Amino acid sequence: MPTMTMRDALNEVLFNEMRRDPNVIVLGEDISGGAGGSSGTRDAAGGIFGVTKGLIHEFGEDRVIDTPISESSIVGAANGAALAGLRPVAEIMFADFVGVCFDQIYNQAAKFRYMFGGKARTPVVIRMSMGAGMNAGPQHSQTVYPMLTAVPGLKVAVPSTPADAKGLLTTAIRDDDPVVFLEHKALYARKGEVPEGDYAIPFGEAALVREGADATVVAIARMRGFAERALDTLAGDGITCDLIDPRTTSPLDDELIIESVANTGRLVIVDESPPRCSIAADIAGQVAQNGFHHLKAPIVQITAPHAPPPFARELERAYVPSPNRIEAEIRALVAGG
Amino acid sequence: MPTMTMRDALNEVLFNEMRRDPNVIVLGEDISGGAGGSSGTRDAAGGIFGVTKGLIHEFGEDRVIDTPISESSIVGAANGAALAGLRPVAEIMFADFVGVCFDQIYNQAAKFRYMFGGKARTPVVIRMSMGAGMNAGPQHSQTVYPMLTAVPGLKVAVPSTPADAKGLLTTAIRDDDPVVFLEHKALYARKGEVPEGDYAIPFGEAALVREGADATVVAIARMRGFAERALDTLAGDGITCDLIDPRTTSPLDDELIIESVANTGRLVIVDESPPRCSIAADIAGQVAQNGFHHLKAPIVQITAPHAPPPFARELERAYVPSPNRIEAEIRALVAGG
Amino acid sequence: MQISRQQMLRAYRQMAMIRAFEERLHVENRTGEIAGFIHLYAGQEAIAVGVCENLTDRDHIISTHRGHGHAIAKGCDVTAMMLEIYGSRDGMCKGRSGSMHIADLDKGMLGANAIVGGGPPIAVGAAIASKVKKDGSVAVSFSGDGASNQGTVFEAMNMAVVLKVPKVFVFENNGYSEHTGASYGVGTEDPVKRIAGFGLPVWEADGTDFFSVHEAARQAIGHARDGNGPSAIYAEAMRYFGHFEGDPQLYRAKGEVDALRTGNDCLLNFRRRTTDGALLEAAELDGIDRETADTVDEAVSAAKAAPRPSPEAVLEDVYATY
Amino acid sequence: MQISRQQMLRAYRQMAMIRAFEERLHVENRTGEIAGFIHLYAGQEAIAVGVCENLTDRDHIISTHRGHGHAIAKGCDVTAMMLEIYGSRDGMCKGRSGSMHIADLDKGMLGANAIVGGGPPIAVGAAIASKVKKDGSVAVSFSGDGASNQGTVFEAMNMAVVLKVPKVFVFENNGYSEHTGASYGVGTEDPVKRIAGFGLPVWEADGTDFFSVHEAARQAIGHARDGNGPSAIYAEAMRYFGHFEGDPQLYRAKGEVDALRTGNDCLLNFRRRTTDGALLEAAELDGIDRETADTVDEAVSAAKAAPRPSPEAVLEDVYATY
Ligand SMILES: Cc1ncc(C[n+]2csc(CCOP(=O)(O)OP(=O)(O)O)c2C)c(N)n1
Ligand SMILES: Cc1ncc(C[n+]2csc(CCOP(=O)(O)OP(=O)(O)O)c2C)c(N)n1
Ligand SMILES: [Mg+2]
Ligand SMILES: [Mg+2]
Repeated sequence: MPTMTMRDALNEVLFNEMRRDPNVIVLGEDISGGAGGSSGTRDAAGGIFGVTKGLIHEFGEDRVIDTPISESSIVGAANGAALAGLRPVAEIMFADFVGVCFDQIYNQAAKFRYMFGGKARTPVVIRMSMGAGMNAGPQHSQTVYPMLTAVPGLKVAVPSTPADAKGLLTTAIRDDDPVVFLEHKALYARKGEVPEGDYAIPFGEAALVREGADATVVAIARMRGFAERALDTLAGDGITCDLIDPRTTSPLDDELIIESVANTGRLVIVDESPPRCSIAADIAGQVAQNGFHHLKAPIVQITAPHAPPPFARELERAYVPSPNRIEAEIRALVAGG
Repeated sequence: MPTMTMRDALNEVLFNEMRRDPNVIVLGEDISGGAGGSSGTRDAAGGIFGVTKGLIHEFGEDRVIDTPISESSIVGAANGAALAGLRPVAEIMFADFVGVCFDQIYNQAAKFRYMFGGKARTPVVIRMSMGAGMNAGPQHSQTVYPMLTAVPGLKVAVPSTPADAKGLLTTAIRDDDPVVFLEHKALYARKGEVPEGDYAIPFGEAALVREGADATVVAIARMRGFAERALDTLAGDGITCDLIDPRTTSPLDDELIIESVANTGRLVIVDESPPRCSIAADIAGQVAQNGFHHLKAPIVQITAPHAPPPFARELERAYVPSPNRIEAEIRALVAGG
Repeated sequence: MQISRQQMLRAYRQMAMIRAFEERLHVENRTGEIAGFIHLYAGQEAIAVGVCENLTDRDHIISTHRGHGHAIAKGCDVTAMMLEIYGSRDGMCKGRSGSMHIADLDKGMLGANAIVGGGPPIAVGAAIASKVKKDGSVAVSFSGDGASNQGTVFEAMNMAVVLKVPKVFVFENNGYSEHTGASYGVGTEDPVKRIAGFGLPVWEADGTDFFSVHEAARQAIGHARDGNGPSAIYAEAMRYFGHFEGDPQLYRAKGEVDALRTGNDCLLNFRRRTTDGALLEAAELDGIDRETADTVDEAVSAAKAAPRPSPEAVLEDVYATY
Repeated sequence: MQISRQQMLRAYRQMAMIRAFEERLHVENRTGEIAGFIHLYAGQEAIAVGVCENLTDRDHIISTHRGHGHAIAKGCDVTAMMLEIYGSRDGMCKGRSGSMHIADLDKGMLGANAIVGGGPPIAVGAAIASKVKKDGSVAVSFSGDGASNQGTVFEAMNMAVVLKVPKVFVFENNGYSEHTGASYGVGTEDPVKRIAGFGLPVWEADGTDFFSVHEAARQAIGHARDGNGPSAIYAEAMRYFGHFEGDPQLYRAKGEVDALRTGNDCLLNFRRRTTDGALLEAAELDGIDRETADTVDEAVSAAKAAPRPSPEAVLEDVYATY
């Protein structure tokens, strides 16, 4: 298998799907870049994280659409284009900007199918970069997937590896329901092996990344890698865990999680979001309801604090759950009995 | 104590606080109503649910501000007015409209204090009507408090009685942090006794509405009344429960909930929102983490389904957790051992 | 442009149908059988019909909370709509949408929309689809005077201009945004100039005159079909009923509506113009009035008798449950 | 209007300070010591200073992601800003905000704002406060050409007109919105007409000429102070650096910035105008250049030596923890 970055894996999927289906379009701010610039260079950006690089040259301006700064209209236009038969992939530069287009996500895209009596298809993908790790501060570092997961009618993908990014974005584009696709910005440059050719990962199927006996660890996006580091250390001390990466928070593979807890009896959830109404809380709640009798210890949620993501390096580092913290919490849980 | 509707209790607070403090203003769409109308009548609406009725006559146009349909600018203006020393009470007609002003709520109001180094005060109250019960359909019947509770820096009030409405709105207006104040539209016309004079209820103090032995029931807003009806029936069969109304979901009185579970060993949470990343999940998660050893049975979350609120009477009724369903779930839980 | 006899009869039928539908709903709503919010369009029929008579099923429109008129004008089935408004299982949207979200994708009707300002960005997307598919279709959004102040509507205009998509923004000033006068909420004294400032050609029309709207729409839609990009139509016509059914209308001068109904009604205007000019016979129009009344009558009877949704239907068309 | 010698010297000092601050950040950023995103304002100094020299601490401004210039012009302490940009515990916002959210409420600076279009609605609120408190203050928002297309900015203009509040919308067209030309993103060919369409008087100014901006701002702010309501200022001035530090600027013609720096620089323009007219001495301006360079130098040294935040500080100013 070839090795590539998550950025390149995503870029490859966009090329593949746009070749495969003339109804796939991409739109967003600086998605190619350079329109109206004095150098005359198009593709001057290719999306500010480079995920849409090169598309304009092959697919042209009609299908690779640079927009003004108008997120409500970007998502709104994607919604309308989907209702009219296209498969738009909209880019919202930072997930934090959901605040300026949330209506089009949660009241429009997410509701069309249900509200129109099951007759509407809304094959929209909304890609966003998310998360801390670049010291981008309070308005450019949030994860936002909890509030999106809360929305009935939306699907939410949170890939953590280049391979998953490829498989999930392929599925997202082919799905007839709206999908919010969250790319952790600290992972764009991470490399990994990626299957060649057509590769789609079904939504709602978590990855069982590691198997172990002492606890079930669920970790999302960047937290998966952090959990792996924690588990590497713990393995040295004979502590082993199931590590589950949900890959999509909606639909969520609660079955695999509960199955695992049935084996391990303990659950730790690692989530980069603040704690309230988070995915950590959500999974904890589901297991406390449907897997209670398997539990032999409290469910441990490891999350960011209930604060906005701060700017300074020391503060951001203290904000995001660290491998050390994950390790310590698992150790304490397992020691607790 | 005088008896009055929740609507009148809220209206009274606005009169009181505006008299008390010249910096309190109200703003929103049709908050008085009639501006620019052909009859020349002002106060033609008084807010579409009548909560701001009469204010314009006493406080005038400078402090009772009718706005165009521009929710981002309504909340944004409230934020700016707060930074400049006022205590604005903004009305967003339906809570569902958070989608068109969410940025000003979650990235601006909620973050100023923290992001500006602790030096900013943002005494904004954002009032919204929420919830099902009027067959207003998918875009006018949502509760939205889970995603608001998820936001660090916001406080979220969810009163269920006229007295609580009075006490909590008073506190909200005097608070130096931003408060989202959610008024359940099915409760506006409900009557109850309301303390006279100055009456403020501290945030983060739940009400222990009833005491019992078999389970702890936590119910929010309209669900409190439904839970009471369920408990009335169960009492006939000798099943008694603690009933807790959190009153504010942020801050949440998790202590009282855990204390109660320590006595009853069982927890049921009734929440009108869809299940994912909900307050039901949140509370379940907190108890599964911090009150686990008190639990003798699975935590039961009673929520709306993972669907938008539908329109037709039969569908909306099936959507909202009913007293019957609450009763049945508690009965099953207690019977389960 | 000359409009054929047949076109005129069809246009009148559409306007009369909307009127009959709305007048009847106004009556039926009082029985308490209809749930939720109802916003009536009566008085503004010439706008919906004047625009939509220039469109085919391939073209897209998106409407507002006040959507019955646009839906009927775009060819939606009146009975299926009535069933939806009554919340029947067999309604156009299975009873899930009610009055405020009626949609019929087969007819290119992308829905009534209960979020003010929600529609125009969506219609920009339908216009993008036209450009990508090169199918010659045009997308039209309808927005009220109140909606015209919502940020999303402004930015959608700019985006449409930037992308040069076949999109027509129809602005219907009916004098009020809920209980607030348009003269208050629309800050500028010249709303047409405000729209034109975005770089859009604007066609003004008399919203109580079908012919005026039809001609403006013909030009705007033709402009779009010819690949010249977006434009706008601005038309005024007051609504006859309250903002929603039940609105006491304290903001409105007594007699305002009576004067409109007798002095400047779009149906009477149409009748006068066509019969005075000997283009149509009064008897033909009377016949249409009777037919539309009958159709609505049958729709109401059907709606009252239609099957109700079962509680389990709440979970249909939901992709995942928990 | 005539500007006093003292005012001119102060204005030059402010512009020179911004320039020195930005040029130095451009250099320091390459050391890797500074975290996060840095957006430099150099080239546009005449706009921030031309506007803010008409304001006092009682007036409010709100800025953008490109906020250093506005903050300095409004009187924020340069050292405290530098400490913030370096993420020190003792920075203006305790290291929590970085470059993109610097605020100083005592100076009436309501913050840089990393959400494009976030500021103008907030400034409308500050202007409402002025009206309620009758304190004669004015609120000013700054927005770029890119921001001028965001719905929130449009609707804030309408709301300001409706409420007739003392608010000035300053539009700075610096030619680009990130990697996209203003001529692409702003659909209309006449942005001034688009603003004027909202019913706002618009003062146009040359964004590279302090005197032009100062005069436009004097009129707009005077208009607001006199109770005549909102207005706008439109000025063009290109930025000298990339959108953010690290931007390869592929969208930009080679030599574009060099031509600006030599041919149309706001500091040189000011110097030429004041020394040619014998209003100021070149030596005085040179002295200011040296002083500002020293101030920035000291600020950078202070920032590098300043205490770092402790991890526990993450939870300060948080009202509830879980
Ligand atoms: C985002 C949003 N804000 C407010 C409302 C409440 N609301 C519904 S209709 C309406 C007035 C709309 O006025 P206009 O656009 O003129 O349409 P009209 O009702 O006159 O047809 C308002 C404020 C809403 N549905 N959505
Ligand atoms: C809501 C939102 N959308 C997009 C961005 C990303 N972004 C930051 S600055 C910028 C360009 C702004 O252009 P302009 O308003 O002209 O200001 P300038 O950078 O030229 O000063 C963009 C797209 C953002 N920060 N916020
Ligand atoms: Mg109207
Ligand atoms: Mg710019």
